[in-house]
Amino acid sequence: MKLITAIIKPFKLDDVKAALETFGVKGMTVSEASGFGRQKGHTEVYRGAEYKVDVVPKIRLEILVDDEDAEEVIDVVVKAAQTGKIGDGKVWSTTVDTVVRVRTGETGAEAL
Amino acid sequence: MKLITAIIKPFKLDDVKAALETFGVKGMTVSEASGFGRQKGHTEVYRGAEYKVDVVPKIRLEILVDDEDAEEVIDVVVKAAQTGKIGDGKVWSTTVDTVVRVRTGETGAEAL
Amino acid sequence: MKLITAIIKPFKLDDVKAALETFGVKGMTVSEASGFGRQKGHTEVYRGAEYKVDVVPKIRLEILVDDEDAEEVIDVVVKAAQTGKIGDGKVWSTTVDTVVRVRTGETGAEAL
Amino acid sequence: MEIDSGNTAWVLASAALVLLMTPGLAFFYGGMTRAKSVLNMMMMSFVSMAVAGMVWVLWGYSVAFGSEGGIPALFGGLDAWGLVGLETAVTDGLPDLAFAAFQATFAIITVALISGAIADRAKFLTWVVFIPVWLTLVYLPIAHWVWNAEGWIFKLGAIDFAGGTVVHINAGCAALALALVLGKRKGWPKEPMRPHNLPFVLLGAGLLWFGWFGFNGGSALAANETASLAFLNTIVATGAAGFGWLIVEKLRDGAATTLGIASGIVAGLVAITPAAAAMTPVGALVLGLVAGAICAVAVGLKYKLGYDDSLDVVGVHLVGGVIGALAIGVWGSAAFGADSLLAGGGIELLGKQALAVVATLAYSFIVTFIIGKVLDLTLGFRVDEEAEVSGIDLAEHAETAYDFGPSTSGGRSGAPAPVSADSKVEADA
Amino acid sequence: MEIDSGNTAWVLASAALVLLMTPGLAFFYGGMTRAKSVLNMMMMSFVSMAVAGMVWVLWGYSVAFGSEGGIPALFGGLDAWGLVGLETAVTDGLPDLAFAAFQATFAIITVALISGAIADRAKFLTWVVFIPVWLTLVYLPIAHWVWNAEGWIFKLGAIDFAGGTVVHINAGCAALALALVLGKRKGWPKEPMRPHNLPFVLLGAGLLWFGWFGFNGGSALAANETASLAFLNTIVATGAAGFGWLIVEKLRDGAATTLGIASGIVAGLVAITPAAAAMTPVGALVLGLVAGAICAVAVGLKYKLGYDDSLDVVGVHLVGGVIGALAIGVWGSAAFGADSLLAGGGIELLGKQALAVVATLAYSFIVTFIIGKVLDLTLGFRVDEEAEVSGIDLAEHAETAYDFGPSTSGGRSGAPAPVSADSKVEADA
Amino acid sequence: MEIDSGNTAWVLASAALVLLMTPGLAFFYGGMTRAKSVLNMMMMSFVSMAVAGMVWVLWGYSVAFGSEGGIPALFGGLDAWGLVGLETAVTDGLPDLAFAAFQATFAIITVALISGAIADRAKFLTWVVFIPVWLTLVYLPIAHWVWNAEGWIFKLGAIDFAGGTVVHINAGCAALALALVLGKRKGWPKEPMRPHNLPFVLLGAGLLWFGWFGFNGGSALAANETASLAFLNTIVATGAAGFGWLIVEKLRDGAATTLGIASGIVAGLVAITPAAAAMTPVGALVLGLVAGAICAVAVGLKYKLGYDDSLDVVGVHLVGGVIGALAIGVWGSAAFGADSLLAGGGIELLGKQALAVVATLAYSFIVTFIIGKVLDLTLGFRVDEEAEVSGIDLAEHAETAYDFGPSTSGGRSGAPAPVSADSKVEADA
Ligand SMILES: Nc1ncnc2c1ncn2[C@@H]1O[C@H](COP(=O)(O)OP(=O)(O)O)[C@@H](O)[C@H]1O
Ligand SMILES: Nc1ncnc2c1ncn2[C@@H]1O[C@H](COP(=O)(O)OP(=O)(O)O)[C@@H](O)[C@H]1O
Ligand SMILES: Nc1ncnc2c1ncn2[C@@H]1O[C@H](COP(=O)(O)OP(=O)(O)O)[C@@H](O)[C@H]1O
Repeated sequence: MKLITAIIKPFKLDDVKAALETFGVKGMTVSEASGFGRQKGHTEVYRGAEYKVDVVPKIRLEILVDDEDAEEVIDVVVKAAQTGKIGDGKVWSTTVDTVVRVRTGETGAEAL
Repeated sequence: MKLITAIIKPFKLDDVKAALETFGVKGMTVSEASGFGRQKGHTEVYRGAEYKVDVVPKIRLEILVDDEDAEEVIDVVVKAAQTGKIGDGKVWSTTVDTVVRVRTGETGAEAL
Repeated sequence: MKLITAIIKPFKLDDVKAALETFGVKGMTVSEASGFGRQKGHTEVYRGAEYKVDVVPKIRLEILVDDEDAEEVIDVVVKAAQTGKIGDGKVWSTTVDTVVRVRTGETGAEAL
Repeated sequence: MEIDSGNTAWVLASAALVLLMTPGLAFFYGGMTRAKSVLNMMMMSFVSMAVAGMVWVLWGYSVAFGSEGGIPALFGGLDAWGLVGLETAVTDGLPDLAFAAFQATFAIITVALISGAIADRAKFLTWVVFIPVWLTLVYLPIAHWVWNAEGWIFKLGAIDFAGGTVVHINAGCAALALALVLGKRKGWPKEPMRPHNLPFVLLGAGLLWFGWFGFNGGSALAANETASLAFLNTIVATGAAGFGWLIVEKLRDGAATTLGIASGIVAGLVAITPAAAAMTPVGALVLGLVAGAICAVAVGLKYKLGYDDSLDVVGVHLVGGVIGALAIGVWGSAAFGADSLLAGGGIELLGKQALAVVATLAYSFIVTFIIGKVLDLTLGFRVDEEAEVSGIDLAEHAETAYDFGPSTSGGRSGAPAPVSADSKVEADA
Repeated sequence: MEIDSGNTAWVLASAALVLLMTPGLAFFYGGMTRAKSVLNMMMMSFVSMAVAGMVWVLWGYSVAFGSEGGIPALFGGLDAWGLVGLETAVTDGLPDLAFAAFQATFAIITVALISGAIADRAKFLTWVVFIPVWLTLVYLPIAHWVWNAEGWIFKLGAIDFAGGTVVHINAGCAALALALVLGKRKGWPKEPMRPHNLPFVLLGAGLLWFGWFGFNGGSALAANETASLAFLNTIVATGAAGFGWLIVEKLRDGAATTLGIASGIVAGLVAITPAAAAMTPVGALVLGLVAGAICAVAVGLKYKLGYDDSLDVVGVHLVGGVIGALAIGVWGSAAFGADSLLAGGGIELLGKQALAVVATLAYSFIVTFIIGKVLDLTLGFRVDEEAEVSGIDLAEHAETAYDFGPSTSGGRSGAPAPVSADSKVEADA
Repeated sequence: MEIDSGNTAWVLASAALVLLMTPGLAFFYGGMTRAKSVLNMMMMSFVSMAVAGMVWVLWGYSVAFGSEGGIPALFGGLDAWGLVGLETAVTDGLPDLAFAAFQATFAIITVALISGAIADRAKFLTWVVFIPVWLTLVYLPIAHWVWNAEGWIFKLGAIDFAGGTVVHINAGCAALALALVLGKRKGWPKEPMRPHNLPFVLLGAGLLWFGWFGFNGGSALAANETASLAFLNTIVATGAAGFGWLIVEKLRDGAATTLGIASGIVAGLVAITPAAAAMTPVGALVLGLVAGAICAVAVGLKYKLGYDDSLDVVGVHLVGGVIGALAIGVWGSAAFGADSLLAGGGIELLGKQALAVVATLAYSFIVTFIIGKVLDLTLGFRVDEEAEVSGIDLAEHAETAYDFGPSTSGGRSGAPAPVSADSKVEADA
């Protein structure tokens, strides 16, 4: 079992979700994040005083998948989230020891 | 050392926390998330235009535990978070290489 | 490839970020979290009724690094985030199987 | 008769002020609920403005202020339905329509006040039905008793300058009745329910105070010394009550709160309402301190007695209203027509005040309880548990109050854009 | 001539009330946008207050209400530029400056109303230029036609008590023109765009209603029966319209919403504006129900016809204004000067009303469209796509509306302190 | 003497308007703080309403406007304590109590204005003690100097129509003194501190503008030409100042901001206050532009000089007030009693204006500084560092402003329900 984590641009979420559904992924968990990196933040001005915001809003996706699907899912996410501009984000995968579906107690692939 | 991650229904947080405390877990980290899955979202209406929200609010719990406690902690969470209805969430565990307590620099089991 | 996750006090974020930049880390992802642990929450009062808040605000940092940098990065974070008071947080590392930069599709160390 | 343009200007301005009190109330109450039910709370006030206004024009004014066609001591008839015949009438230099407009705003706010007791759990449709029924059976008769020259309380000689009995005691009792009919919210009082937006509560308190100058000052129906006295007392009693509430909080809880001062302000406004033109400014100051302090304690009663008067309509409006009504009998000023105990007038006035209070209290509670029960048994007055837990705004109004989306200062909070929603036009359904 | 202090008091109070309508509008509109463009939305209203006020003093009053130096039937000249000569003038007991101040607030709100159609996407600088140009070429002439005794619509005998044509039909048409000039927002109508703060919408509706008592009541220019009638009708028509809108929603969508009642309230205020002193209270009640229900349907038109009138200025102000203007001709009250169809006056009045409506509609649309096009071709009227997507507040104003930071109740929401920002003082640049 | 109902109506309406300014200020200031200290900021305004109102009734009116029992040129005695004897008095057609009520609202807002300088860090209890002490030692004497017929500035012949010296210069100086006494906030000016809620700032600015019509218009104490002029100038100068501020911002920072227009509006209101009835509308327009532009620059001074006047009370109220006072001497209108430089009156008036300014400035600064120091040494005026960092709302008031919980549009933002809180009833402690 793998956990795919993706940091993407917020406005790409719908595209990524659609692509994953098409691929057959049944669920995922989304949360808000802020990113530091090559992509620059912006500056606001309040009564003449500059206020620099050096993070950019990002979305974090977590998708549990079967080992065999991991690579393809990464591919799907990368393609759907790509704009080609700096700040598109990262996708990574880690190994999961066990997964349980809370409702039923099922584990492993059954739990997804 | 294991990291148990749980996605649960928000109103179950208190129960889960209480169960974990009873079990002897000393700390955990909580964050907000949204979930896609079998559980459906809802529809809002603004000036006659429908507005579909297809995610549901979830809570993400992260609990660092000793290897030997991992299974039991998963059990405790699953039991406490269960309502039996769709959308109860997932619990999974991954292997952690090292843990450090920032305050003291202690590592491993000492750090928890 | 390692993923370093750190739970720190919010007001320490600037220090940690600066320290990481000095060390040479190029990017990271930040999100909001709440922590339970030894550090206590607080009590509010509304029309005479007490309202206990037993979590404290925390920041979660995620930093992808090369295997050889992992230990040093942990060190850098721990030093920068330390106040010596209860609630300074935890830092842990896990093993990452693959990392992809969405923009280019580069993987591994190239992706950072 | 010739119109006095100055008095008319003041009464019209006052009517506008009193009308603003209901949106003010929506914020005072709405800020106190949780974020998942703020819209429903505000909606109960706004729909009161809509429905009570129509009732007032159609038959409300006639029943409350008409004397023919009804039972003079108890209620008026339908002679002046639709305000027919008032268009060009002028009484004491004031167009009858100005008076009717001014009074319309009183009916509106009174019914809206009740809604604070049933936060988070009332079926909206049933509330909409409740409004005209309650106004007709409870508000209009009591208004007739107190303000119509033929009304029995008017004739009794009890003093209620701007509506302590008709509006506040009445609303407070009705609130208690509905709180009992609907029952406790799920989780109350164990689960903590904190105000979701205290600045809104302060906004509401500010607008209420502002509007109340029309409520009290305008009740003189003229721009004269009486109005000026009522106005000034509405400054000082209100401030004193806010201060009184803070003192109790500081001593009891260790901290003076914004919710406390906002609550004290409203308690003071309630208490000074019947007494605004019957006390000296110093008397009003004392009344404020007393009312603020007592109400600060009274809001805790519900935990002891176990009724879920969610936003403390009883603790503030009922208790505050009673304090104000009785205080007139104790330290009202003889110079302003209150032969009170301390003014050497004996207990006669106090007795009358008490009688007016008890009559209003009993009538309002009993009739409202019956109305509530009947509506509960027929239409149902309470939403189902799931709606209550997931939030009444969504369940009853298909809306949620806020969507701060990705804007809370750019990247900082990292909130995402609305996640995958889909709009479909339904206007042609 | 001697001043009537009561009338003057009422007109000044009314002017203050009408001025407050524009901040009210800023909240009504601002709450309806997404959080990333609320500031720009509000700013369009606030800058209207700044610029229109200056225009009014410098030449606006003179062109609208002056009769010399211009073409009497169409517009006035510059004789009274800078309000020179009005300082001590008194007309019908009212200081001319009080009237000028009252009317200033009308010019302000009218131009601000238009901005609702171009939410999220208008270059701020171009909007600032648009204000004086539009006022001069569109608003001032129409105001002259309707309100100046020499104006052709005034002479025609069409009834527009408080500005249904000048303000609402005019603003609604201009809004449509600008919506067409600027085009649809990116993603509209596919991407859902929900109001980010419904309590703000309700606050705006409440303040608008409050201020509208000055708008309609003050238009009597005296504190008398006419003002009282207009005032009372502004209570009942408004409430009825809110209710009418809710009924349509309940039947069509299954839920009555707060956005619905707020919209209905505004629709009712718009509809009653021309008719406030030309209908009985019961007639006003009916007008409200009709206007609320029709506007609730009319806001769906844009999806069918494909123009992005973002916040429904057309569906509410244009449609509501037309309903009000025509209703006078149908069921206006003869007792108040409206020889309507139902009052047995035949269709003459209805014809005049229709003529006034059509003239305003056509003139406003055509001239505004030309102004908009010219500005678009010269200065550009639309921000670039990136600014629109990332948020116009940041792009045009270098600000974001909210930063709730770590406070939303302590640890609960776990929001972090502002992340690593750096302040540099720029005041000495 | 007979009451003029029109004038009384106007003064009462004005008093209500001015009272609303303080809640307006609470939002103007509260929106500018960070979310963790908004409640404390608003609380300082609200408690001013409570305490200053009581002080005013008990001895404030008597010291400011009484002439007997004190030193006529400097302050009054306690003859009219508790407003005893005013109940039926009428002066120039106006009930004395109406005047006392109107003036009460001035005392309230003045002290509240000061609080902007000490955002985020003042002990609440000390602030509560500061209010009556400061009013007594600073405000009441200065009010006496300027507004009592026996006061030395009144006799000098300096023009201050509605309170530029008494209210704004005075509050601005006191603010500077307290900012120095309390010292800089931790992290200032390095750490950025942005406004947490700009719509609230705009709401505050809107309510302030609205209320200011009472402040300036009502200061005529009659509904006449003077009131009308003051009213109109309060429209045009204010708008012009907002515009002037935006121009500076656009040129200097590249973007015109909502915080800028809100600030400019307040700067314009401050500047026109003393001059409202001493300038032509065009003169007022110019004054607005000048004041807005200069204040936009002046708010940067604190970074150069190093005092943490957190919300720019100095840059807006002190600077704006001085501009307004001196402008009367430079381009005031002779027709309205200002023999100014440009009106050919020489520099005499300007000299008097300058003297009044300097006297107020010096007296206010020195006495306030001493009061502040004494309070700091005895009660302590500043919260401890931990409270400042974690948020003064929680530390001083045991509250937090917001809890949007899980509602910000359902699932979208994924906020959790309040995390594990436990309620315990403490009402019976
Ligand atoms: N080393 C890292 N560890 C964790 N997240 C990172 C790391 N580097 C970048 N990120 C995340 O990826 C996002 C995009 O990275 P950035 O460097 O801006 O652009 P790109 O990936 O296109 O080169 C960042 O905003 C951040 O959220
Ligand atoms: N493949 C997945 N990866 C990550 N999170 C998932 C996945 N599937 C479901 N989830 C999370 O679990 C929650 C519950 O899943 P859902 O399918 O709705 O119900 P259930 O687990 O009861 O079958 C989702 O809302 C989502 O947050
Ligand atoms: N077992 C755990 N698993 C995950 N996070 C934890 C765990 N224990 C503590 N934390 C996180 O670390 C933070 C600090 O822990 P705490 O016990 O308060 O202090 P300290 O680490 O200084 O002993 C907590 O607020 C929580 O976010």
